[in-house]
Amino acid sequence: MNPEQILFFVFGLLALVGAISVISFRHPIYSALALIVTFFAQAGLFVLLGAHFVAAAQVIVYAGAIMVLFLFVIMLLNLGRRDREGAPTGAKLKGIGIVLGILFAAEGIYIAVNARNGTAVASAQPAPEAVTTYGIGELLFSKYLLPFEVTSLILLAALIGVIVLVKREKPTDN
Amino acid sequence: MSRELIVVLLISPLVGFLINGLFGKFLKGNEKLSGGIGTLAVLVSFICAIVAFAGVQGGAVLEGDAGVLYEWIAGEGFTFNIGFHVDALTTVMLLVITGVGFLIHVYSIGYMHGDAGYTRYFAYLNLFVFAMLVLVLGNNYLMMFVGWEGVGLCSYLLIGFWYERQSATDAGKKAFIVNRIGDFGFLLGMFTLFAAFGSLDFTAIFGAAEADTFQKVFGGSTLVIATLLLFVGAVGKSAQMPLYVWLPDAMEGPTPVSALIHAATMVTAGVYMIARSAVLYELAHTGQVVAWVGVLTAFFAATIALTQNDIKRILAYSTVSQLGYMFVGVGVGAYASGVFHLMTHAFFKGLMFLAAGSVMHAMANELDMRKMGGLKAKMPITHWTFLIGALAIAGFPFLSGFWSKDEILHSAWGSHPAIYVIGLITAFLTAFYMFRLIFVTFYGQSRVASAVASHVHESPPVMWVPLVILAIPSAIIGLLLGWGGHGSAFHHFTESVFKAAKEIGNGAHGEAAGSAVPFMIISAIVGLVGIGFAWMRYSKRTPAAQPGTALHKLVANKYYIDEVYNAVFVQPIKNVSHYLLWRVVDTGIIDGIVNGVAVAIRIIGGTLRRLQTGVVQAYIVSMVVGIVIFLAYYLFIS
Amino acid sequence: MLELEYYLILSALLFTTGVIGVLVRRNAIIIFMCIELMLNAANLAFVAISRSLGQTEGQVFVFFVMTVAAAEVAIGLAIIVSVFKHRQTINVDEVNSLKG
Amino acid sequence: MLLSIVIFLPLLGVVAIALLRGIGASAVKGIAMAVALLTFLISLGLYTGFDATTAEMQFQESHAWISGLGTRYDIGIDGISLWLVLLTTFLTPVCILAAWNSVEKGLSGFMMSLLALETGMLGVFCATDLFLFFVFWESMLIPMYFLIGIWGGERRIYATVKFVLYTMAGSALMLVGILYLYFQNDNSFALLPLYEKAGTFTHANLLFLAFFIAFAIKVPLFPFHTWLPDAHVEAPTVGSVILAGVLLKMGTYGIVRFCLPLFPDAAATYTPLIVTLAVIGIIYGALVAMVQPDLKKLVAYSSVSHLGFVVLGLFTRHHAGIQGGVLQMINHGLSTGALFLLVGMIYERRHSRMIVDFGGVAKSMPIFATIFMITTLSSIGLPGLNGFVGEFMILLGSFHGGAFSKVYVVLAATGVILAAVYMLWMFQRVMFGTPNKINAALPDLNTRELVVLFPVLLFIVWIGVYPKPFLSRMEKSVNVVVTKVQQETAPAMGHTKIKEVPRYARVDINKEAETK
Repeated sequence: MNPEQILFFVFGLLALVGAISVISFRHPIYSALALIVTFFAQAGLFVLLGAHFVAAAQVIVYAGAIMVLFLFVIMLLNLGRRDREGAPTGAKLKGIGIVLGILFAAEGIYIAVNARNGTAVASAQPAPEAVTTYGIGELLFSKYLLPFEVTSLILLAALIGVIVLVKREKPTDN
Repeated sequence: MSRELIVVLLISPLVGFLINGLFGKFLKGNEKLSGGIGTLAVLVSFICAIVAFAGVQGGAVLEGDAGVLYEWIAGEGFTFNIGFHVDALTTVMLLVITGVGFLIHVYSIGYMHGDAGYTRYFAYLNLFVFAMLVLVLGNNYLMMFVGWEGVGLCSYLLIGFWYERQSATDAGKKAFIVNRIGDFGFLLGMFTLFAAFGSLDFTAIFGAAEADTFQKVFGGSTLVIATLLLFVGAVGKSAQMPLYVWLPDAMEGPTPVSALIHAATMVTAGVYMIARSAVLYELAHTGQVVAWVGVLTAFFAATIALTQNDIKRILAYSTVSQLGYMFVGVGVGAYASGVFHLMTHAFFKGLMFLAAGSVMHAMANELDMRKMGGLKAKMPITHWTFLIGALAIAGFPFLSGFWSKDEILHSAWGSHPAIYVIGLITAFLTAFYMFRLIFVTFYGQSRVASAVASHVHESPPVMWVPLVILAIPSAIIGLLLGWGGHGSAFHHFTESVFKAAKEIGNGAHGEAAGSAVPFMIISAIVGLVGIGFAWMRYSKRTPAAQPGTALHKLVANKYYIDEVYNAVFVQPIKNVSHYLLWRVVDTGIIDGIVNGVAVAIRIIGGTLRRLQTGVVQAYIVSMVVGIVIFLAYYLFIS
Repeated sequence: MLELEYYLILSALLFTTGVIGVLVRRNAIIIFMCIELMLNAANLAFVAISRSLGQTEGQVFVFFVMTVAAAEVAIGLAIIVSVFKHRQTINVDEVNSLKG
Repeated sequence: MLLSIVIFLPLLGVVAIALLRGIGASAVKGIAMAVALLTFLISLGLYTGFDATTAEMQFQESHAWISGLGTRYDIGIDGISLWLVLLTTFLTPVCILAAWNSVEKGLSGFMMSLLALETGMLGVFCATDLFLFFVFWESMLIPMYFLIGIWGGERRIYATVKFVLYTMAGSALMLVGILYLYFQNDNSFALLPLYEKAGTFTHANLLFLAFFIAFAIKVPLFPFHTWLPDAHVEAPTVGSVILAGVLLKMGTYGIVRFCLPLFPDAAATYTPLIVTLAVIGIIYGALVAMVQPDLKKLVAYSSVSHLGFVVLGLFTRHHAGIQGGVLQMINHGLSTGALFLLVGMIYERRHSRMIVDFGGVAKSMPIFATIFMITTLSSIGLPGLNGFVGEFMILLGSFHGGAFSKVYVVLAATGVILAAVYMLWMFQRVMFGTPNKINAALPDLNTRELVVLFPVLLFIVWIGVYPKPFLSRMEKSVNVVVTKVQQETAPAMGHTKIKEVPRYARVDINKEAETK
């Protein structure tokens, strides 16, 4: 086993354990912390794949911004025990969830294993060099300029949406 | 003869109608003006008719393209014009319509005095004259149909003139609907003719029908069907069996209307139509049917007339009966005689109706003759004129009815002796019931209610003058025009019209056998015997208040024909429409299916809606199940 | 470099974990976290395949996904806050106004 | 350009009313009336500029519209649509004037609906592109939906939903038909090229049915008629007038514009069935009308009967029949429109439509009674008024040229009798007799109402006495339809040629006469 493989298994295991923890912990705070672990592990995987920019973004946007948002909200609501942990999941629903999950995972793995059969991936030559931030930037501002700009609109819309949603309703004049 | 003359003749009553109809509001209360306008309008037509008559006598006939006024309905393969056809037959009709019409207008000025609908009355009356003129002036069947329906409308309006009376409006509606049944036949007859000839013009159809080519292509059956269908129209309009039921009821209208429309003019339209289509009837040999229907109606109606006590109803049944005679005339090929009887009948029956109106006027609208009697003294002019009319219809020698009826009977003998015999019996019945009417009304003891008795008086001059004027032709016109039977002045005048038909028909009807004189003598005797019987029975005695025997009761109730029609046609149709068609078929079945579809969709929706639990996770579960199945299908099966 | 399949299998497992979380948990915030998990799993697949194909596009899309995820989280959490204000709960099975 | 102006001017009125909110009721009425009148006046330009000697589409306009869909803004009129366009532009101002005082709530909405409806209807009659036609066809449902649903009677919601859903069910079929035609028309919705391909379509029978059922519902042909009485009874007066006057004509117009010329063989195949339904409709409608206790329902069922005549005429596939059918569309629009106007006027006074509540109205309202009589007679088909001309031509056409049994014609002609029965009976019960206290106090028509009715009466009499201007303009267009229909069916219907014999016979007679 070369170091790359070792690192993959370490990060991969970390991500999976984190993910399972997210759905297993009762308290949302723990779930959130577990999620951060997963995000960091994924960032490591991105580095392994040579996607340094994405890895950095992952840490900054997900582990940084988004998770802080989650934590804020959890604390803001300061839920009571029942609300905090949610009503105990019915055994039936849990059973259904796990059975469906297994089926789903099986299909996903099947797709993954057969990913190379008769697809573009099969014939492609793996590129050893890492993708540079420069390369991503070039694409974003040339070929994907319009989607890029539209993204800003989405963010704007989200911004306005949030303000409207959480705004305190003014008492009506009459 | 110029087309313009005919236009003036035709338009004049229309103008009268429009003035009285549109501006009646402003004329209200001014009876002299609206009555005067209405009467004047018909007078103008009458003068034009005389001019036209003189023209036709001079040989100037308006027909074919010369008479076309404008194209009415036209398209690829069909053209129907508004156009005139004026020949001897037309002018006879014109003179009767405008002449008798004028007198009745004059009479109406007095008769309708004080009525709330005075203006409306004259408007309708003028419209009627206009429609009747359209009927006889048209140069094609379609235009005849226009007039045909037009007079039906006016008849409807005038019968129901006093619209606040339920019985009057019922009678009007009945008249219109029964007439429509006839018109339905007329309409189909026109279609048959058009399908065969590609035209509805008289000249085109008669010309083509005579030609050998047509006979070869179509044979006789088309014509048989067409003429019989047209005859259905005539049966409706001229109140023959089995569609006569509307005419007695039509007496609900003002009496001058009965005189003009239901005696002198409109009801004779059927006779005119058959006389006009003589060629077709000869070619199709359907005259026999016409004659039989006519003679049976004549007899049937006469029997009913025997038992009635209402003066106007007796006259109405008598009209039905006399119309039957006319159909016998045109049916057996004696077209000129049929039309001649039409003309004499217009005079004497119009006269009698007006005289009856005069009686009503005096008797405060009493019509039951059992409550009269002895009126001769108080109303001498009415009595004498009525008597002349009655003598004329009874076939008293040398009065007008004698000549015309005798010609018909004479011709009927040549066609089928049975028709002659029945016709002769009817003549006897006619004389009997007419003089029953005369004796009971004008002779014997007065049975007038004391309250009314003091008011009984002779009518004003505006009413009795028309009576006297009408009495003159009723008495003498037969002598003037009918002398000499088939060689008379009238026959001579109309000869050109019926020449073609006569030529075709010569083979069919044997020329009236032998001399006319024996027939005249027999007719005269029969008539006199009838009068004699009536004198014996009714000159002294009052008629029985209640019908005696079962037969008498049956006849007095008009054979229950109205009741039968009501039970067999009217009520079932009403009930089927209401309960079966509307309630069951329409609301129940058809709309039930429509609403049923809606209800079914609602039920399905209601069931499916339960799936919408509102719990997000239930949706997610179903979504994931869907994804799993879809992926499984995509990956492993396809 | 490792085979592409390893990354894809890992991505599938992470995704499935997210799905199971959404299915079985009732706390809206945790459901949201699971959605983030799924998005991340997809990102992983994007980057892996991008690497395998030697194309940059995959990473560009990850960038877009992240933006959308950020917007979505902001809106989603705002909704949760406002639902909580009205109903005093964030249990999804208690929020069923859309019941048909 | 003229045609587009006519179509969209009312829409401009809608915009104007919408923008000038809060200008007061009389101003709204004024604007609506002005726009409707102007539209009518401009549409007269179509009449004067119309060339009666050709069957080509006139006033054609063609602009690119949605090129990706293969649909264009193609409009034009021929002798058939000309009259329906004029009928629409004529009836709309009449309706606005009729509704002058009767709208109590949401006046501007009412007027906007009415004007929008006008644009929709005009578009239907002018479109020569299937897609455009369909867009107009559907768009006209919306204002009508509001007219019935907001300003209607008690059960208005039921009625309006039934009306819209029923029509939509038919339109859905038609849409399928239109799309299938599109693929057989080189991916184009253009109508005129379709005419060239007439008779060559695959699955023509199904296509014919897809179109025909949509139109039959609209007409409405028995047994698709049950939405009509409900809609009429619940609709406000003006809604009924437009519904009877124009909307129903869209069905018959569709038949003559699409069903007959595009699928002549299919039309021939289904003629026996359709004619049977038409004749059943004539008699059935009349019988059911006879026993209705509600004036509006009676008139509604009489529409079923009258439109049975129109369908019968169209499916004679013969000159007189189709021409009569088209003319009868106009006639029915005028006389039934007038009847609804009259019923509305008396309803405003008496607040009842039940026949039993009336009686003796002729006494208190003589002018009303007179106009009602004339309209009734027009509806009955009295010669000299418009109804007769149409009915006569239809019956003549079916008897003479119809490729079906004469029995149908005989049965249809009984409708003439039945019409007299139900109309006159109704008239008697409403108008005649002695009025009770309430009826005796009813005021007669006022000037505004007379102004509403007079133009309609004018045309009723005009068409009855001198229909030539109407017939001559539609003749060429009808001939083209007939040629298309007969061309395809000539081998099967050999006897349509035999009908020509009489005229040859007459020629022979003339020749004989000459030789003599």
